[in-house]
Amino acid sequence: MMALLLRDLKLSVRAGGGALIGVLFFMTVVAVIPFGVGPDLNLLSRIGPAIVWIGALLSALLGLDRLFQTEREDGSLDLILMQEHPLVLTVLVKCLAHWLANCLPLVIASPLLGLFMNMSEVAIGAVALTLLVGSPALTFIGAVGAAVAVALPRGGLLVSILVLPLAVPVLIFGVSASYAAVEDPAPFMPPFLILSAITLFFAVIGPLGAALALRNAGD
Amino acid sequence: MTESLAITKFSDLANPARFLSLTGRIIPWLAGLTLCLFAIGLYLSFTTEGDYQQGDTVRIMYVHVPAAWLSMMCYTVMALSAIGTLVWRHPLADVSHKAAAPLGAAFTLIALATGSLWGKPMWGTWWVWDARLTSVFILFLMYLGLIALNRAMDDPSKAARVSAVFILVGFVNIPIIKFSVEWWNTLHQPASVVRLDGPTIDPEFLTPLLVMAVAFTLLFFTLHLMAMRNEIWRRRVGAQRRLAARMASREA
Amino acid sequence: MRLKAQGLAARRGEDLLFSNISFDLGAGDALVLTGRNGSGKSTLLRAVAGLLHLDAGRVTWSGSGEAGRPGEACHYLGHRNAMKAELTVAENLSFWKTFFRDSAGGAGASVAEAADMVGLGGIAHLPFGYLSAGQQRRMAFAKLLVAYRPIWILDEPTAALDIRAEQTFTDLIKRHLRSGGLLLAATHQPLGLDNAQELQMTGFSDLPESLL
Amino acid sequence: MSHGFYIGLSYAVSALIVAVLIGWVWWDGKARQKELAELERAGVRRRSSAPAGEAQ
Repeated sequence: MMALLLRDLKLSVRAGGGALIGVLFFMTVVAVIPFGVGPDLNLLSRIGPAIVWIGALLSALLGLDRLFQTEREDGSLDLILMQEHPLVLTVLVKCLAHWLANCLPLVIASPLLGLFMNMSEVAIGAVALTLLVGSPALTFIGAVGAAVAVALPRGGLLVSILVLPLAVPVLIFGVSASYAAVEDPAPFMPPFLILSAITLFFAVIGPLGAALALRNAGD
Repeated sequence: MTESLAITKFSDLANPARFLSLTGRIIPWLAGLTLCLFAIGLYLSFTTEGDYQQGDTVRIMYVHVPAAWLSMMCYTVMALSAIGTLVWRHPLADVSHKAAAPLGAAFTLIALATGSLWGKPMWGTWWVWDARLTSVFILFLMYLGLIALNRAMDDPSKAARVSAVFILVGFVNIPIIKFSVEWWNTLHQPASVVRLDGPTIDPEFLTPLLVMAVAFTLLFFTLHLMAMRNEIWRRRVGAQRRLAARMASREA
Repeated sequence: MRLKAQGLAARRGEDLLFSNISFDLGAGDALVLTGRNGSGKSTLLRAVAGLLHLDAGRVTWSGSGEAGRPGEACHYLGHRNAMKAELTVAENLSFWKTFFRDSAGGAGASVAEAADMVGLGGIAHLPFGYLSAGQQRRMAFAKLLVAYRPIWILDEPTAALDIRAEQTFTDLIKRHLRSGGLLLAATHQPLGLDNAQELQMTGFSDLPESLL
Repeated sequence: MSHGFYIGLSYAVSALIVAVLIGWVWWDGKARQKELAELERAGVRRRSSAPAGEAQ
């Protein structure tokens, strides 16, 4: 399993890997928002956490459709399906590798974008923390979508359409926890704990669903 | 006579092997000169007086302005190389603009970071969507996009041609971006925000600034030549690997 | 060691591809599937490997010791090579070696040995994408050697290969059979195996296939 | 006002980025030369530099 993790990480940093593109997309999306709403620093700092979260959500979905599709195209998926390792575990490891290569850079880049959005230090920290906790849930949900769409020729857009509605709870609690850290009356812990619970829940449901879908996608 | 000499020199350079041996001799000198200039520049920039208005923070200028200047010069070098790729199909031009993209990104990053560190004590915030800063930020995104584009394609000469087109389109676009960002900025900007213009530059600051600018420029060219050598070697490795694969077939 | 199939049937979409196929292979036996394109050879192989749902029938495997899904005792070499073009050959092979792990009753060759056995020992350090189609196929075959599996399921193993490479493959297959392995292969070209059973796939529905 | 902090930080950041850049270019060059040397040892020669190498 370690071998699979290392191989996937290696693939994502080698030429043609998508690790850089996700962060770049994230920065670009967040950077164009001020051109739409204007450079009013107060307004930007108010909507900042929401925008950083939406940007991260979109860029986390960007490379997800390739999670199983590349494996299928070169035939590796067949061999992975045949092994005696539990498929759920294999999917979990693949999700982990994808998260490390694609989502962790987003978490690391988010404080920088927080500065651009003129967010306070507390808000920046809160957004980075909620992203760190919440983004694995996005990967796990996305894995189900990627597994369902694995055999489709133009699965990429479809994965986003399938997964975005399912990711709404993550967005709700992630953003509300970030705001709760800044605005006094609202407590930070309840939404943050719910977010953690969602991540743990999908860490179980996601790989199970993806494994089931992969087993049935055989042709 | 001189013209034909120039042409032979140029075609000499066209040969990558010639280029490698020539740059191998030049690079140590260039690096040494860069080091000396940096030593002088850094000494000057810490010994001159501070500005009465901006205090000591004016010293940030000695890195910020040269880096900003380089971020633009690097793009110009890339645009010229892109013309070389598209018009003369010169292999060294491909190598040149591919090697320059990460350097440009790094210098733009320095300009952004030091600008932000300058802005914090001056404006009280790390970042304002000021026209100049915003344009530099867009330039930074363009550099990163180019790096990603170069990485995404296997065939180096095809990648070079495609990114050359993109570089030129971007080059034509830069004035438009600059203009529209300024227009957008004046549309929204409340008059209270402090602009960076300040008083005209004192000759006292000018000397260290110029020395640092020259030092940074030389640093860029040193690194550019080194990166070009790396790129040539990278292509050579690729070609020899393909050759190795073919030879293995023949022997087996 | 026994691989048994009884009354297998599979469909593609609504059409019945084959039905009522049975075979019984012991240690050292080989079964070669022949037949026209679209007669269901690949489908049968994938079904035995456990990659497809069967319409009817069952495949059972009793190996040395534990009995499990037949898929776990199989090497499957499909039309695609299952190697990553971005990684070097050695990286690809050593990944599959650790990921497969040896089945009970045997041990795989090391990566360098496997590359030598398919006749490409010198170029395992190259990225897989640099190899020609035939070389890629040979390296994909080397994947079968790095981890031990009693059953080899090969789908058109010799496509894109020249005669010499075909001979290498046949030798390796014979060695596998001699050491008590099993083989299922679909092929257009004869593999040159003696005493292999041949199953002619006719490709129609309902009629029982004849075991020659 | 601790301007010194911002000045120091900006020089440090610039020095860090330049150092990373130089390190990367340097390391990249070394790595490529090592790859070339390895290929050379494996008996692969450029056709133009050593035509005799191909005959063997």
